[in-house]
Amino acid sequence: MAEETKSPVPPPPPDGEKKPVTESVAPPAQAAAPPAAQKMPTPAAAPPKPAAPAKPAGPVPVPWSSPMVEKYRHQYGSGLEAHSYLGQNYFTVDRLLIPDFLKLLRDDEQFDYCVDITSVHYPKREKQFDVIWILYSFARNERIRVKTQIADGEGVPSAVSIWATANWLEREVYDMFGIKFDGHPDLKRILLPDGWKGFPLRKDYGILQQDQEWVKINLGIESGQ
Amino acid sequence: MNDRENAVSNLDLETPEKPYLDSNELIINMGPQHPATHGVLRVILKLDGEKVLGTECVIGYLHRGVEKIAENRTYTMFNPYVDRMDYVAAVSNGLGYCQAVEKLLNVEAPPRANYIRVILTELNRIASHQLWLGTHALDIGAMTPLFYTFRDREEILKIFEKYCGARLTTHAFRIGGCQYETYAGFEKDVKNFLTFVAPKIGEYEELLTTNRIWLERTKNVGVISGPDAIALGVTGPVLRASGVKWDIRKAQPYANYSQFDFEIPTGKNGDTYDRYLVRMEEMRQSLRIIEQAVNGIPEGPIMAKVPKVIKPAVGEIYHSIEAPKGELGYFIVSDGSTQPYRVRVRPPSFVNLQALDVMVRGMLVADVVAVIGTLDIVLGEVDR
Amino acid sequence: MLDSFMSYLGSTVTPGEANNQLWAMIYVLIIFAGVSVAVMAMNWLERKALAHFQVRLGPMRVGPHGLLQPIADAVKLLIKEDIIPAESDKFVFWIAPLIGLLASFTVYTVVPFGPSQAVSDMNIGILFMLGVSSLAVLGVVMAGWASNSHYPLIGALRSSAQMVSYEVAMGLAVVSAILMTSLHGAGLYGVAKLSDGTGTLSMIGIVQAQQEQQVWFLFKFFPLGLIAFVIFAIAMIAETNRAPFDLPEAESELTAGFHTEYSGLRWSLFMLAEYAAMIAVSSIAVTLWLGGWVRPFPHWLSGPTWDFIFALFPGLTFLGLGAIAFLGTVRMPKHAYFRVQTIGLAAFGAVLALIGVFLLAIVIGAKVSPHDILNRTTEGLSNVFWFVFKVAVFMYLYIWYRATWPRYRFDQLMRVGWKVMLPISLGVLIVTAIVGVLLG
Amino acid sequence: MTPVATPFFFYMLSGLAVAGGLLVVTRRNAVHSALSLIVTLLAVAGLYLMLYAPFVAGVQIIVYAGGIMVLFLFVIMLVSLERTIKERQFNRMWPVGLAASCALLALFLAVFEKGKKLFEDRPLPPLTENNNTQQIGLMLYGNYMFAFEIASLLLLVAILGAVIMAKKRI
Repeated sequence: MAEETKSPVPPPPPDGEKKPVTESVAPPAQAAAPPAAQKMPTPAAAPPKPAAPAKPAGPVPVPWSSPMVEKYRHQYGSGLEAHSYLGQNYFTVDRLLIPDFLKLLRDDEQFDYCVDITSVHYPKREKQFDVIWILYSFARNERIRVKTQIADGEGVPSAVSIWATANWLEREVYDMFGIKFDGHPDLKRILLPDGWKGFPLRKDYGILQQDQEWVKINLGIESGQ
Repeated sequence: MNDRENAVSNLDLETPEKPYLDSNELIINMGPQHPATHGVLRVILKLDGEKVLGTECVIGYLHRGVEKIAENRTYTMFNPYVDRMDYVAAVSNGLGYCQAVEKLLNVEAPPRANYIRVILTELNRIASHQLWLGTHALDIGAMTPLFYTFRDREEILKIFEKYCGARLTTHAFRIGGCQYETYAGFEKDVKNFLTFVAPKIGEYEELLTTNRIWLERTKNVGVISGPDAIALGVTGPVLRASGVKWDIRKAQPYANYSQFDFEIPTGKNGDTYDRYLVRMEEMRQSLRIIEQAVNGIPEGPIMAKVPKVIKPAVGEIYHSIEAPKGELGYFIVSDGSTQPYRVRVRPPSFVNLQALDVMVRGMLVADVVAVIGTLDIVLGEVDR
Repeated sequence: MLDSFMSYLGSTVTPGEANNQLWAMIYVLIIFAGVSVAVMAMNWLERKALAHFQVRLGPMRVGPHGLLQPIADAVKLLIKEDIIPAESDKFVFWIAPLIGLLASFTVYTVVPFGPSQAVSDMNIGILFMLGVSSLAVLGVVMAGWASNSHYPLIGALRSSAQMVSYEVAMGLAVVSAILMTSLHGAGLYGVAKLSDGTGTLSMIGIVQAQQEQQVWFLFKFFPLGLIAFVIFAIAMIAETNRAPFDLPEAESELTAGFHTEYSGLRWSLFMLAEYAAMIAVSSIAVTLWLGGWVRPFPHWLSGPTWDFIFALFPGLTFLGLGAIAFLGTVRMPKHAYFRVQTIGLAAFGAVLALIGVFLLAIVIGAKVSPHDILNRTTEGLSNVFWFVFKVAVFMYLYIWYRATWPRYRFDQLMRVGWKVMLPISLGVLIVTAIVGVLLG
Repeated sequence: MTPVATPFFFYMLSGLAVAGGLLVVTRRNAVHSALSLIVTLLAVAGLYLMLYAPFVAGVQIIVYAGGIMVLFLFVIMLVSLERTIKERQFNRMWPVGLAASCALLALFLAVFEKGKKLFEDRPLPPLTENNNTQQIGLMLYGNYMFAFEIASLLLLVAILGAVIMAKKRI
């Protein structure tokens, strides 16, 4: 329900939902967001090896243009980029646009099926996480991705009110990455036990630590490996 | 939108629907050890008598951290792991993964490899549906179809065994094509299987399709409408039974499915019976595909030119296939090294299972069992 | 002692009527042992038949073709640890299986295997059977409650509701058969002048009424008798909690229903009670509609020759079973490993054949040199054989149903019970009465 | 069939019935009370048998022990046991109940005293054995037809009332 309303351009047709003020992570992020989003043509290349590898360069993302993209670029300006990689299109949007943009995609562009929500962790980046929505439109037979970047501890508005399927998918992202989805009806761990420490799919999560702790407590030895 | 959100939100144990006569509400734990939860699924049921007021699924008992494992293996080494997710449709898992990596590498498997892939994947779809039918019927109380389906599934497993040595977790494909050439007599075996199994499907249908009790147990049970199914991200036969004619094999053909002639069966009511009919018809359509593929299988190489050490360029890719359970997707992020930076599996069972709550509210305990069966979940894939 | 033993021989009434406690005791023992053996045989048969329905072999290891499997099972159950859940109500938990067992064995006192082959002939025989078998539900309810666990509780609730509801339709179907006993007159639609109080509730009386009227009540007033019989046949499956009405123990929903927490000996008592109850209700059906001990076509194929031919059936059946066993012996693999099994099967076949020869000898002896004892033995054998044979058909049907049908859901079960079976059985009862009055 | 050891069975069955009745009121656990009630009902059925009323005995078993008690148990099982155990077993009305039962006892004794000579010399003639059921039928549908129909009407009203109470809307 946490509908983000502080986007650069006022969102079109508000469908009568109340505008909550759950903007808790607001001011600093807002200030930092636009520049980060601007220098983002090759987002995936950012992490460990910013420079292109030595071998013959593979395919690179190319700008993606279509009527839909033009429309939204016009509407959102610098908060939104559109690229295409190996024939797969994706938007890179500012975090602040998130719930509105997703809602627009569903209502106006018929992306009525949220395939997946996931995340990627880039520990060396300032904004550590990519959150990715994979969307599909039955009417257009088109698959796109929407990406946004957030910093550690920053929350993302939940998409449960847009696609009911987001419920478990967001819980899994929370479970694995510790990304909070604001407005999620029941954000708790889903695959891991409730008492689990840490978020395993973060890159800085040592895979052995849980195991070692367990053997220390239960078997009294240093390491079971 | 609001009621839908309400429907998937979790159990509200505080505010029970007040019945006229004061009766106790029962909280029952179904699973993780329960004959009808198909593995280690735990469903917490809130009951009013036998009526289900709400459910909450507790999953993760079989979580092995497949996605984390992937980050510590090379692309090639991770390939066998995906077989262990949906272990009754291991070939499909392997196909999805191999094709995703191929896409990332921007290579294409040669035609002959694609034919072999299609044959094996469709065989696997039949095997998966057979296993589903047997267990589903057993859940509803008909114990005999289980043995018939297992008897016939055996023939498929024999072909797998002859082809790659493994029966269940086959690891049949490699990135870039297939590792093994077909064995001598492969085509004959497959053709024999086609003639063998076609009447058997009729045999299953004879036991169930017009059986009064079966009809009563499955008609109007676990109904989910098309829009609801889309909103919940449900895919595969469950979506098609709700009347949405969507199959990735047709919508966004992969391998060489575009060359084959087959129908997408759909249902009308989105109930358990329609899902049953859709899957039965899917088995027949798979037979059609296999028949065309095995008759048209070309000669040629079975491996594309793939470097010995697989190092895709920096980038990310999403590729999905129509697994027996629904849309099985792989989202792979490469950082240019030999190991994937991130592999995300979009498991159909996991997403479909989410619809359980919507489908069983207001129904009876016996329907929960039927609906779990009809969703055709595999816990290895739900929990990964 | 010896006097009372000898005095009953040659009597044509049941020991209960002859007021002979010693023979009543002997009959009780025979029936108890017979039913227990029948339950074991049924256990084996069910597993084998079910297996063959399902393209598998069933028990093959313990004894030739798994013949000793029931014994092995019994031994296993006896030596298993006896677990009583900590939070259960110990006393009720302990007594529940006994009540079920008691109820399902007590009804055999009035089961008429023949005109004199029953422990007693009560004048309210059928009422007694229905009453006592309705007590079995108490055992189920108590077991479910005493386990203090959710699944058994739901199982107990289901089964109590189910058994109570189906008893109504069952009772009404029975009443329409009892009504027919008062309509003297031969043939399908034959009704003599109605007279006050000539019907009977006695089990033996009901069979004798069918003998007099020269028609099984199954065919009386066709199709009324048939409908009542079908109602009863459905209700009796529900009464005994068997597929497709096995909701109280629906394993896919309630793990094992009311006996989830039971194990070992106590569990086996439940199984014993269940199978005994199955045989008991089948006996009611046979008595009421299928002419009880009466051999097929007693009037069409009458005369001493036909009597003699039908009297040969028991012996021939045993000979046939023996022949099947010998066939199995011949088809046994010729390998040292199977030697013991082969010999065992051959011995089993020989025993069966010997019994068959013995029975045939009695019958032929009675034919050659008529003697009172021999004649009466022949008659008794024939009666018991035909009764057991008809019951066995029902037992086989039980297995067949289980292999074929899915399970009903609870509300559907109740709907069938109250909205379909009850009105139909009520209608049949009324129509039977009207037809009886109109024709009489 | 001549009866055997009549006094012994009579006192045994009566004793069982009384003991069962006492257990019904003294047990804290409602299920145990219900089970004791079953014992009482069965003992009463036995008494009917001794009175050459086998039909009534059979009906007693079917209807009371088999049907009604199952429904009792059905309801009791749904009641939370922990709560009933904590509740006080007898409320303040017990002196009234005691007085009422004493009055009833006095009434029985009075009737017994007054009517002693009614029963004294005339033991009931045993019913001719095989038509007890028929006689009951003739009575119910002959002499007492009206009462019988009134009773069934009353039961019908009770059923309707139960349905209306249990259903929110019809």
